[in-house]
Amino acid sequence: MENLGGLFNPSSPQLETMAGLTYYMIGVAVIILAIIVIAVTIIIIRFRKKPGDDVEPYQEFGSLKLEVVWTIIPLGIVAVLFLLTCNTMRAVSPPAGDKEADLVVIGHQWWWELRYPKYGIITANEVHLPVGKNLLVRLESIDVIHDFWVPELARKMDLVPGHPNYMWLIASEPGVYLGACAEFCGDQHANMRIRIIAQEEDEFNEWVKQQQVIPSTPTSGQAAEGAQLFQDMACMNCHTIFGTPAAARVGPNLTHLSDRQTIGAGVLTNTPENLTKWLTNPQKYKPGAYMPNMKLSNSEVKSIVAYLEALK
Amino acid sequence: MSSRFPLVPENAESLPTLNESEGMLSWVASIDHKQIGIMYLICTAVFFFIGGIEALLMRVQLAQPENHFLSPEVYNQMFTMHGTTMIFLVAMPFLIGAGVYLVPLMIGARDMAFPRLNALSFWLFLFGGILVYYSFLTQSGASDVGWFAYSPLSEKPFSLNKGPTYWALGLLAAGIGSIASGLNNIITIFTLRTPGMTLRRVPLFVWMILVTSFLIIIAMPIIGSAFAMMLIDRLLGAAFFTPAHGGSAILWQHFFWGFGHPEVYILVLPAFGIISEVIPVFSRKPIYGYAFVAGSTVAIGLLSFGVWAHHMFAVGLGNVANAFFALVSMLIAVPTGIKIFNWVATMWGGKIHFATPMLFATAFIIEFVIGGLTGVAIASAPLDWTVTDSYFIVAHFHYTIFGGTVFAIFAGIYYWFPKITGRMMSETLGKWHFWLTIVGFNMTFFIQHFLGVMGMPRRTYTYHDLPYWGSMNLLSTIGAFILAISVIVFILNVIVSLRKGNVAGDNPWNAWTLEWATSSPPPVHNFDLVPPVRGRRPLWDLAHPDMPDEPNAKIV
Amino acid sequence: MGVFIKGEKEMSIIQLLTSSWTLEPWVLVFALVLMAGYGLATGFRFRGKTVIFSTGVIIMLLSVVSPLDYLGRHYLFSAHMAQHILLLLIVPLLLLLGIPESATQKALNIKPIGAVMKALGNPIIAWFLGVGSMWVWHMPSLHNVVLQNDDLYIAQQISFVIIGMIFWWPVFAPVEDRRLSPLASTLYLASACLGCTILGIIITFASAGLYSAYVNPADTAGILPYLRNDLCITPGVDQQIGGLTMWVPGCLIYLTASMITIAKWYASPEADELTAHSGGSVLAEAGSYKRK
Amino acid sequence: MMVGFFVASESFFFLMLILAYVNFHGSQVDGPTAVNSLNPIVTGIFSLFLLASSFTIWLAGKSLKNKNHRMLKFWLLVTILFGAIFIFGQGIEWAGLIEKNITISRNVFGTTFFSLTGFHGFHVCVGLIMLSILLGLALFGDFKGPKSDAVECVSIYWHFVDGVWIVVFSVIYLWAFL
Repeated sequence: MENLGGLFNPSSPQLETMAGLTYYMIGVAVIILAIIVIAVTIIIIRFRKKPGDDVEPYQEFGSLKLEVVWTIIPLGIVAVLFLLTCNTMRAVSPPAGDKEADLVVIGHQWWWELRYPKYGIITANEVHLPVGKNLLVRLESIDVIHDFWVPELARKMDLVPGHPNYMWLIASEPGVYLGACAEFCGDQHANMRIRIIAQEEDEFNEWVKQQQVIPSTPTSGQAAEGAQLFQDMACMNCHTIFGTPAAARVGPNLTHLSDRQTIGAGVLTNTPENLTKWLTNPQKYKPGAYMPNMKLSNSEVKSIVAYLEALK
Repeated sequence: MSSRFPLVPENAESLPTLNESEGMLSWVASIDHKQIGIMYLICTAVFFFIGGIEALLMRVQLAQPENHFLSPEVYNQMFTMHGTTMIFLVAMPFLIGAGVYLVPLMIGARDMAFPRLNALSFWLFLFGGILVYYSFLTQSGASDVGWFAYSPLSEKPFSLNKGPTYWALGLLAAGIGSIASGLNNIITIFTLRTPGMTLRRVPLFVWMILVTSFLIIIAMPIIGSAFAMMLIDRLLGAAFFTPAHGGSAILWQHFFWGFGHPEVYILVLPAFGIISEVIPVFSRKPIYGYAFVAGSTVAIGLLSFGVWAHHMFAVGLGNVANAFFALVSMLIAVPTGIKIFNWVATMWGGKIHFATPMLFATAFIIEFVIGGLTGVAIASAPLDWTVTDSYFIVAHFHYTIFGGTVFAIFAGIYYWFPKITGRMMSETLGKWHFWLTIVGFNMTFFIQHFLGVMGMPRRTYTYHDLPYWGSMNLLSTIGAFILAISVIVFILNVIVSLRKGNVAGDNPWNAWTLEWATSSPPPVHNFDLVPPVRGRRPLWDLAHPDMPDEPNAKIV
Repeated sequence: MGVFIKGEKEMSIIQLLTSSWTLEPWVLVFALVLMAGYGLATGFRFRGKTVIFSTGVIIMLLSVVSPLDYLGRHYLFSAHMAQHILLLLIVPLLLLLGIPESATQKALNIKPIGAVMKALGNPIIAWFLGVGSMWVWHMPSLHNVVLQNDDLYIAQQISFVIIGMIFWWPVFAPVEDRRLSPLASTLYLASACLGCTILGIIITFASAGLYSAYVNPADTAGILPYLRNDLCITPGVDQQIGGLTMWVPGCLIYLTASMITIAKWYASPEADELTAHSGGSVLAEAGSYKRK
Repeated sequence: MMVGFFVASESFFFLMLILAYVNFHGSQVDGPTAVNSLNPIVTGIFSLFLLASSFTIWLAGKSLKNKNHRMLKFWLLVTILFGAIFIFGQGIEWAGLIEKNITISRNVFGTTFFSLTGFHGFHVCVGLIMLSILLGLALFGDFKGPKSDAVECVSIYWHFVDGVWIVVFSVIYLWAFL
């Protein structure tokens, strides 16, 4: 079951309650379905027309009693299910009140900007969180409607431009949880993926510290050329790298790119080779994405890769 | 025997009718409800094939993870147009067309109340559809923002192609068409019933069409208005739905689903009507609890306007709103359940003749119940939070719209084909068609429930190779092709039966409603004589003068 | 969740303010007048309808003297709305159903009353009164004034009951011939439902604080913290609950009512129009066909 | 009856536009709003013409009933005139706003205001055309009376357009200045 993922592998208290509700619902559904199916089967067996028997059956027009019965019983079921629903709703998404968000998720076509206001960290596409801590997440969007969905951890919640939403995010086990945008948001909707990396408290703090350092720009060798190219080419018109003039928000913040597991919101795993491929022609791997093919020469690509890898 | 029938009341001005000798013109210029009805059916069939091909293309693309069969742009156009086509250009016009063909016959009328308006609404629908498809010829292709066209994605800055504009225009036109036919149906049913055919005796199909028409004339203006605003936004740079300029992205969703959910019932109520005609005839019993089947329809109709926000549980309307909408959405299950139970009760104790129409009707009950139950499940907000916009939803609404509406449509076609063409459809091919449909349909869509729960989002042109995802999708794709084969068998059946099906005669199924009291196909003026209507089953009363319905019918 | 909050609130409130049973004299007077009038009209004979009628009166009393009133007046818009639904839809319906036909007939035979009821019972007027009372009394400016002014407040509540009765009259008038035809009354109710649905929608989705009086009320009973913090009824939530209360339960009442009318309609026997329309002779020849 | 249901259906179209307006009425917009850019008095006066026209078309129907064809023509003419005056008033208002660079694309107020009044104005124009046709027919001596579906339908439609305006006016103008 676990490796089926999603509701089959609930990995947070909230999702467990939701899974519980699901089992109730499906249970009820199956029972009702069974009743109907059995009835129909009996009918098919018992009440089919025998050949040669042309006498009309008894003409029956209905019975008030039965009608009442199968109006009242469903009403009862609905009532119960509704109460269950209300319970779960309160358990799953308790009102946020006016607390400050621990994590701000901002949807872009087609990647996620992530900000930890309390630590002053800005990153992209990979959420790190401490196991067992309930994070209040604020969801915004700068362009179209997206939807934050990590099937094994939490409810869906839309990222609506001009209408910030709040939700709770918590993981009970350390590990990597895959998620994706669930509201159709354009060409690359399919490749707008997010990874939740749940870590033990100390690992997480480690990560925070290491994110907070502003990497020094390399001064020699290929990396330095790469740094130069990054400034000269259009890179810095879209991307941010702390400690350099590059400070645009169109594309993901690349300050700690080398620490991330994937490129292009989950299109490629983050290895120097893949990074090279990606820089040579992003459109090949993410057609329609806003990062154009910069027509870089191989050497240029190499040096830029070296630079990005050197950012530590 | 016909001489014993009282004369049909004069109820429509005599119409300038063209006879067959004028060839195509007799159709193009026709204002005869039967010809218009048939044209509706043919055009929807064409659109059905187009939509089906789009679906197949999508399934091919999804057959494997990381497939490059279609580019994302094309894929997005495909699912947008598939949804739009199946909803606006297939299901809805088919049911309207069936209504246009059958309602006057069923209530013993000469024609619709406004024959010319009738023709107008057909042509509006057709050219609306063509306009939507014309957008494929524009340089950036058809609309690719989904049939729900959520703003701001559908707005200027994010989709500069002309697709959505054509899309909105075309659907606006088609929508006006359906409003017209809705009005036409209402007036027809209210004013043109033959003597004795009171509103409590009209066949249930007519009841359903009546309620549906009311839904249409209320829901269609809503979306029309929304389309108008969207066009104003796109063409005049207004700011209804663009948050960047102070508009609201959620407003569109409210408008769209304010129409969108009643639309669901516009699609399914006439289907209920068809089923409520087919099941009694083949069970040789009157419908069980006529009053409750009809009444529950009204209930559904009224409720259907209070539930739209269950499409928006993930938007963040707040728990209170969600809870209320969840409640009302679940409530709709009750009247729907009443219908199901009554159909089952109708079959119970009958002597059922399982001809193809009845097969489809029986399957309809099962498939639709599955769709309905998953519907109740996702009406519960927290459950919806996990599965909405996932393949679970895809499975759910295909079980309601295909397993419900389309199955009913097939049942209806097999049932009324003899009346429309005068020839029976082949039972053998019919059975083949039926079983292929069952296998293909369930194979395609049942697996998708699991895909959704496992976390596969909708509307994605590709997916990572996660455990089981590839195989499950492949299974679904294979099912889709079996479904396609079944449709081919169906076309074959139609063609063959048109050529050399057995001659049907007036009343092959030995049914009880008025449309079977005239020749098949019916004459231009529908009836020479209308049998006396003293109950819900005039032909039964004629055949069994010793035990007419009405005295017993008081039970309910 | 709305339901849950309400359920809990009622209880804990009753613990919190057993003191807040506001027993204004005018309520008793009104109730007594009603009962007395009813007694006179029916000649003090006890029958089933009497039960219905008195239930109506009792519910009215409760909804006006119970903490619901206190809350609705000082703290929660939602509470006010619940009371509003009770007074405008439930109570009048019960009262109307409680009135026996004979008495009504007598009353209507008296010229002026008959004339008045004819005028007020006119569906269009009744409809506009019913829906109008929803809209007018909930114009934010007016509602805020009402909450400050006792006389207006009383007037409002009485008007609810009376207008409510007028509204239901075309559907459930005790006398058959004053009622609308079933289908007509379905339309009547459906459109009325729509009328308050729209208002409900507007209130529900409007930005919080539509009714300034409820945003931060003078916490005379000292339960505000409890409401706001423990039950998390922020003004926004409160307004949503209120709007939805007007909308969903309101509409469900209309819906049930129209279902009932339709059911009645189906139950009633069908007249044989046929003989009326086409010549009986033809039918006589339809021969073997005989009606029992 | 037909027109009745048609009008009912139409009213939902406007209902949506009005709801859109209401929805944004609350939100604070920068730039022009109803309060600082509209003049309820002037428009109110023009609206009176529209209301009056509703009355005159009723008279027209009445005079048709008692077969008074001269009065029928006269009242139809008056109705058309009043309607035209109203449209003229709308034209002036629009021109004024557009001069002040308040357009449909300026902000949500512009968007909703112009769409709402625009669609209403469009309906009024359609009504005017139908009325003119009626007048023409009347001049050619159609409508023997006492009953004419055409006249009745058009007048129902006209009353509807009028009623819509009452709502629109109170929502846009009165509410803003309440």
